[in-house]
Amino acid sequence: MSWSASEMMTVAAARALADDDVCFVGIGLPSAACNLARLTHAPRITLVYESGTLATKPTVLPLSIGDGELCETALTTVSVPEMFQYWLQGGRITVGFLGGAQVDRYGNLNSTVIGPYGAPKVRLPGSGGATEIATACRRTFIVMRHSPRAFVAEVDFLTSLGHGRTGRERRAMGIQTEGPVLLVSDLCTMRPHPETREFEVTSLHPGTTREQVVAQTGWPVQFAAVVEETPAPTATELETLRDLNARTAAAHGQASAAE
Amino acid sequence: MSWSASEMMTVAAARALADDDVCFVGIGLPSAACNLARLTHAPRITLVYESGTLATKPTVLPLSIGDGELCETALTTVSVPEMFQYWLQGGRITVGFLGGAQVDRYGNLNSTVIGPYGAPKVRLPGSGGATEIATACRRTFIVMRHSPRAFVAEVDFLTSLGHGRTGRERRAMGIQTEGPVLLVSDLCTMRPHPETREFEVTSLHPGTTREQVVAQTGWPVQFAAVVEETPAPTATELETLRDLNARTAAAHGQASAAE
Amino acid sequence: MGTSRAAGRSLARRRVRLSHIDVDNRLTPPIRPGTFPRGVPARSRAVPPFAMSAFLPLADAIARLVRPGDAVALEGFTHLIPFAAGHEIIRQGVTGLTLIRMTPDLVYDQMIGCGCATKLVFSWGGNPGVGSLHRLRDAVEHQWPRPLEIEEHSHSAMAHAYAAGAAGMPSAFFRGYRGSDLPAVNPRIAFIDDPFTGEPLAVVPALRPDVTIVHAQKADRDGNVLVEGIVGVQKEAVLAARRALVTVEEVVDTVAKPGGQNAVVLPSWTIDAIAVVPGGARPSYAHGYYARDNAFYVAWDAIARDRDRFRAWIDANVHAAVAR
Amino acid sequence: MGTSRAAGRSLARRRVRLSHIDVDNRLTPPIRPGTFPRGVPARSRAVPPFAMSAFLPLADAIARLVRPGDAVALEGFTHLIPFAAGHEIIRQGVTGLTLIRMTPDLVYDQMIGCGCATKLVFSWGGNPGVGSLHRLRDAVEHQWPRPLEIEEHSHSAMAHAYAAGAAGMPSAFFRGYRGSDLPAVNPRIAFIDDPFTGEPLAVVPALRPDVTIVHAQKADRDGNVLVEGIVGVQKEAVLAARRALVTVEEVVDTVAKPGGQNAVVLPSWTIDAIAVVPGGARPSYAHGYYARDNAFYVAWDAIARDRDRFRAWIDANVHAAVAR
Repeated sequence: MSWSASEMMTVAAARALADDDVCFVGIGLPSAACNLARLTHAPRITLVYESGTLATKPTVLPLSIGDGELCETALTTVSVPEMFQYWLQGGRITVGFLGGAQVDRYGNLNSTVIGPYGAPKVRLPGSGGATEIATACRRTFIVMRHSPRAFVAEVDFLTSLGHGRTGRERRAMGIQTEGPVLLVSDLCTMRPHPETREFEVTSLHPGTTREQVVAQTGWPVQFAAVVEETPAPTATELETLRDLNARTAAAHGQASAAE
Repeated sequence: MSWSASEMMTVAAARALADDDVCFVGIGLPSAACNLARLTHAPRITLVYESGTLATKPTVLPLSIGDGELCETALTTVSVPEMFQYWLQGGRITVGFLGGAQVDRYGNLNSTVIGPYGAPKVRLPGSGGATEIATACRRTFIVMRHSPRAFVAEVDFLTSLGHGRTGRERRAMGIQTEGPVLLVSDLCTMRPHPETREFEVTSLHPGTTREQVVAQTGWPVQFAAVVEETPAPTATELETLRDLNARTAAAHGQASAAE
Repeated sequence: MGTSRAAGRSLARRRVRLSHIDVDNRLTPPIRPGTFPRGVPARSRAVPPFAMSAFLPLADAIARLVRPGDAVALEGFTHLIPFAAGHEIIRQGVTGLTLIRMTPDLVYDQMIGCGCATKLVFSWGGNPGVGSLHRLRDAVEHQWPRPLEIEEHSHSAMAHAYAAGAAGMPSAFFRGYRGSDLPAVNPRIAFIDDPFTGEPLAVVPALRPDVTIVHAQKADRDGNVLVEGIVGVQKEAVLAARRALVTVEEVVDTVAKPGGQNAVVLPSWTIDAIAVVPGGARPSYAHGYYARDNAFYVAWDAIARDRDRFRAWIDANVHAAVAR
Repeated sequence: MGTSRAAGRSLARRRVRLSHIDVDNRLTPPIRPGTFPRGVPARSRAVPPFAMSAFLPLADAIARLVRPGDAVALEGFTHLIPFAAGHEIIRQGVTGLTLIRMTPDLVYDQMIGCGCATKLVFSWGGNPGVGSLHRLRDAVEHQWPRPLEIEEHSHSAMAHAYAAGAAGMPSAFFRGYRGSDLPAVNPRIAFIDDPFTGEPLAVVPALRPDVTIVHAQKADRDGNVLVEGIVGVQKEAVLAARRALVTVEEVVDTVAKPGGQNAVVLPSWTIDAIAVVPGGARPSYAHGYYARDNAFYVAWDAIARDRDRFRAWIDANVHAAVAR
């Protein structure tokens, strides 16, 4: 079976999730990855959407964070203030998914503006939940497509803290959560170096070369001592994901929202 | 029809309530007064109990603040944190009822200890909701039986702020709510002097003399320029109250909790 | 927040009270102990304290409750977004508004594109699952149709700030904004040291809209409102507001639930007006009534990209529509 | 609060997980970002993060979760007071406890009279509708059976402090204690100036019980718990705790409600253990199951007034009773 880069990313992210995880799920690829994990190796995983839906088991992927499907399949639904107070800030979430327009080598993310804040070249959507997801979840996973404009030497605006602009700020601030521990792109997976916290390539997706990653990364990207090949998506993973996307497309009457 | 001192107190307190009031109701006489008002001249009055029951219409008086009857007849029930956050502190209550073991001439209340705090002669139940009811409700009514031990020159402990120990502290603190505007006892009703905020007798219950009030008050009690006679309970008021107490006694299998 | 306190008071004599027509006849916001030290004086006892909600046609409700220059929150977290009310504000040409919403969504994209707003308070300004809000971006990037000041927060901050408003607090205290650049560009984010642990904590002013508008499933005949499903920040936004309008799908005999006592109910005395507007949340959705029009959210992207196409859409779908 | 962190950890290998017996086998409290700057280190990724609740007999659950010296909250606001769990703590002779409860009620009067507690954190210490709690008074006034330190708050402060604990905050910020003498006798009440308005606000440390115990109507087979009726501070007390035990009336197939999605549900992963204890709230009540035994609350007054009569009652009704 062949697969798309998007499918490889989704599968790689899904594999990093465990049965005991409680995930704060964003729309798009994170939602697909979390539900793929639930439908394959992590059937008891708990999915939480910031709209207040606790322990949802959607049969199709939501287009928005507050789709009725999420509420109908939830254990219960709480208010948005409660979600941010008792559940996110209360330390009940193990994994938060984050992305953005820009990421730097320390996993700091920009989802606010390209260019100066007061006179932006591009006005992005902004933080949403991300700023506090980045510090309140036990750990975070970053999912972004590789490009030199996205993987930058310095983010134009630091919306959500990774390990800090020098890799040391997070620890210096006494923040107890781990921060970004995994970055999945369409080319590779990266993990922070244990000492410097700089993200380095730990596995290349099948068919990807080191040169491709270097060309698509806006800083002098490091590779781990041992770089593995990401195991290819299995037939089960692909079939489950495609079924999910097909159900989603049928339900929403359009191309899958997870693409 | 004759009536008891307790009935006169309840009726006098009930009459001070209006159809548009939202009352934070305590157990005992306040509960009887609020429900009497609801069953007579103020059918649309909103009763809130600190257990979280909003807009309850109990058919019998509760023994405790959290009786199931309150929940069953409520518009809805909220959590106790929400009750204190959104409803009391949020400024949604017009009248709070308070009482205590001691009251002074400025309506400051003690429900904490008789004697020194560290070595109390009598340990009382403590604040409960009272400390914040006293400052968050638009105004408060005090209901207490007259005696020199209860109506004291100085409270041993100030649990709940009235107008302050000199009558000026409340305004000096910038507190926007009115504080205690009415005190109903078994002998008379009292209201604060517009300037000094000292409670003075504004009406004597039928059969009560000024001398009785003076003898039962622990400070040199003042009388308003015009002291009226409290109108006697009407037959409707007494019958409604007695029916309520009889239903309550039957439901609880004991003497009325409102006595 | 808001400059229309006096305007709000001028409305005070026009209140029509449900089932007691013209008896009560006022429209006064509840007092807020939280306004210390610059708060409004406690209201005189001569004026009855709170009133019940009045059922009004939507156009009347907007005319009475929303004034130029108001700080307005139209809330609803994906679910129950009060589009019909937003369209009525556009039709009435109200301007100078400070628009408050966690997710501006299409409803504020439309209002901003029509020039209703001079300021936006928000935390995530995208088209959910689709992309950008092009009218919002055009206002921020090119000041079209007019400049738009923005006050930008995180979701957690806004959720806490609404809750603080509902709780009568001057500010919201929370663990937030750690390591982010947002405090550097938003002066309404402060930090204090926790008095017991010394931990730095974020503080933002409570949100206190002049008017909050939400959509809900049901009101009963007494004007109590039931919200079900994804309830978002609607309750907090209503309780935080000086004036509140709820549009509902329908009126029923009772919203109290003997078997479900812990439902999200907004009592009549927390609401100023109710307008019955079936479909009032479309293209958003109303749980139990109709689904989200996802196709429209996708289609909006192309409509909103182009100023002329946007104006044509507003003319055809908002101005030409009769106020419900 | 609490001295048993190490004791709690020593239990960490004994967890029995519902429907995965002995697979998970640990009992570790969730991390608390709020413990800065003296917090526990973030847990290793090698250890799975949260576990589901385990169904245990009440005696086993108490033995595993409640340790001498713990700060313990048995909550339930008049409704759903976990008496059976309190009696089991008495039977097991646990001592040195800091007991936390807004309204100590008869359950703490009994535990205090039996010498379980060295400290009480509370806000209203009476027998509701009846009068005094005589065992509490005897401990405070005459140090019988042992001295009892008290930390005294208002209801609003404790409600805010539980909510702050649930929200992972170090402290609760609220408008409280204005003009009261309580801050003069309780060093755990502080004041700060609001950074935006200058208004002085009260601050109390978040409540973080080592163990919270509540009673609820129903658990489902996955260990999710439903609380209905007067829900009090139970949810906050559970979420604020390092360890949580819920006694329930019965186990049902599901507690999720398709038509009432906003019910108060405690997910399995917020609870350490569940014990099925029908009648576990008597003489308090369980909405939908049995009524409050008001006569017993009245009768308790005479029982508790006299030390010997109290001890005889405990012997006959607690110690002689077989643990459920």
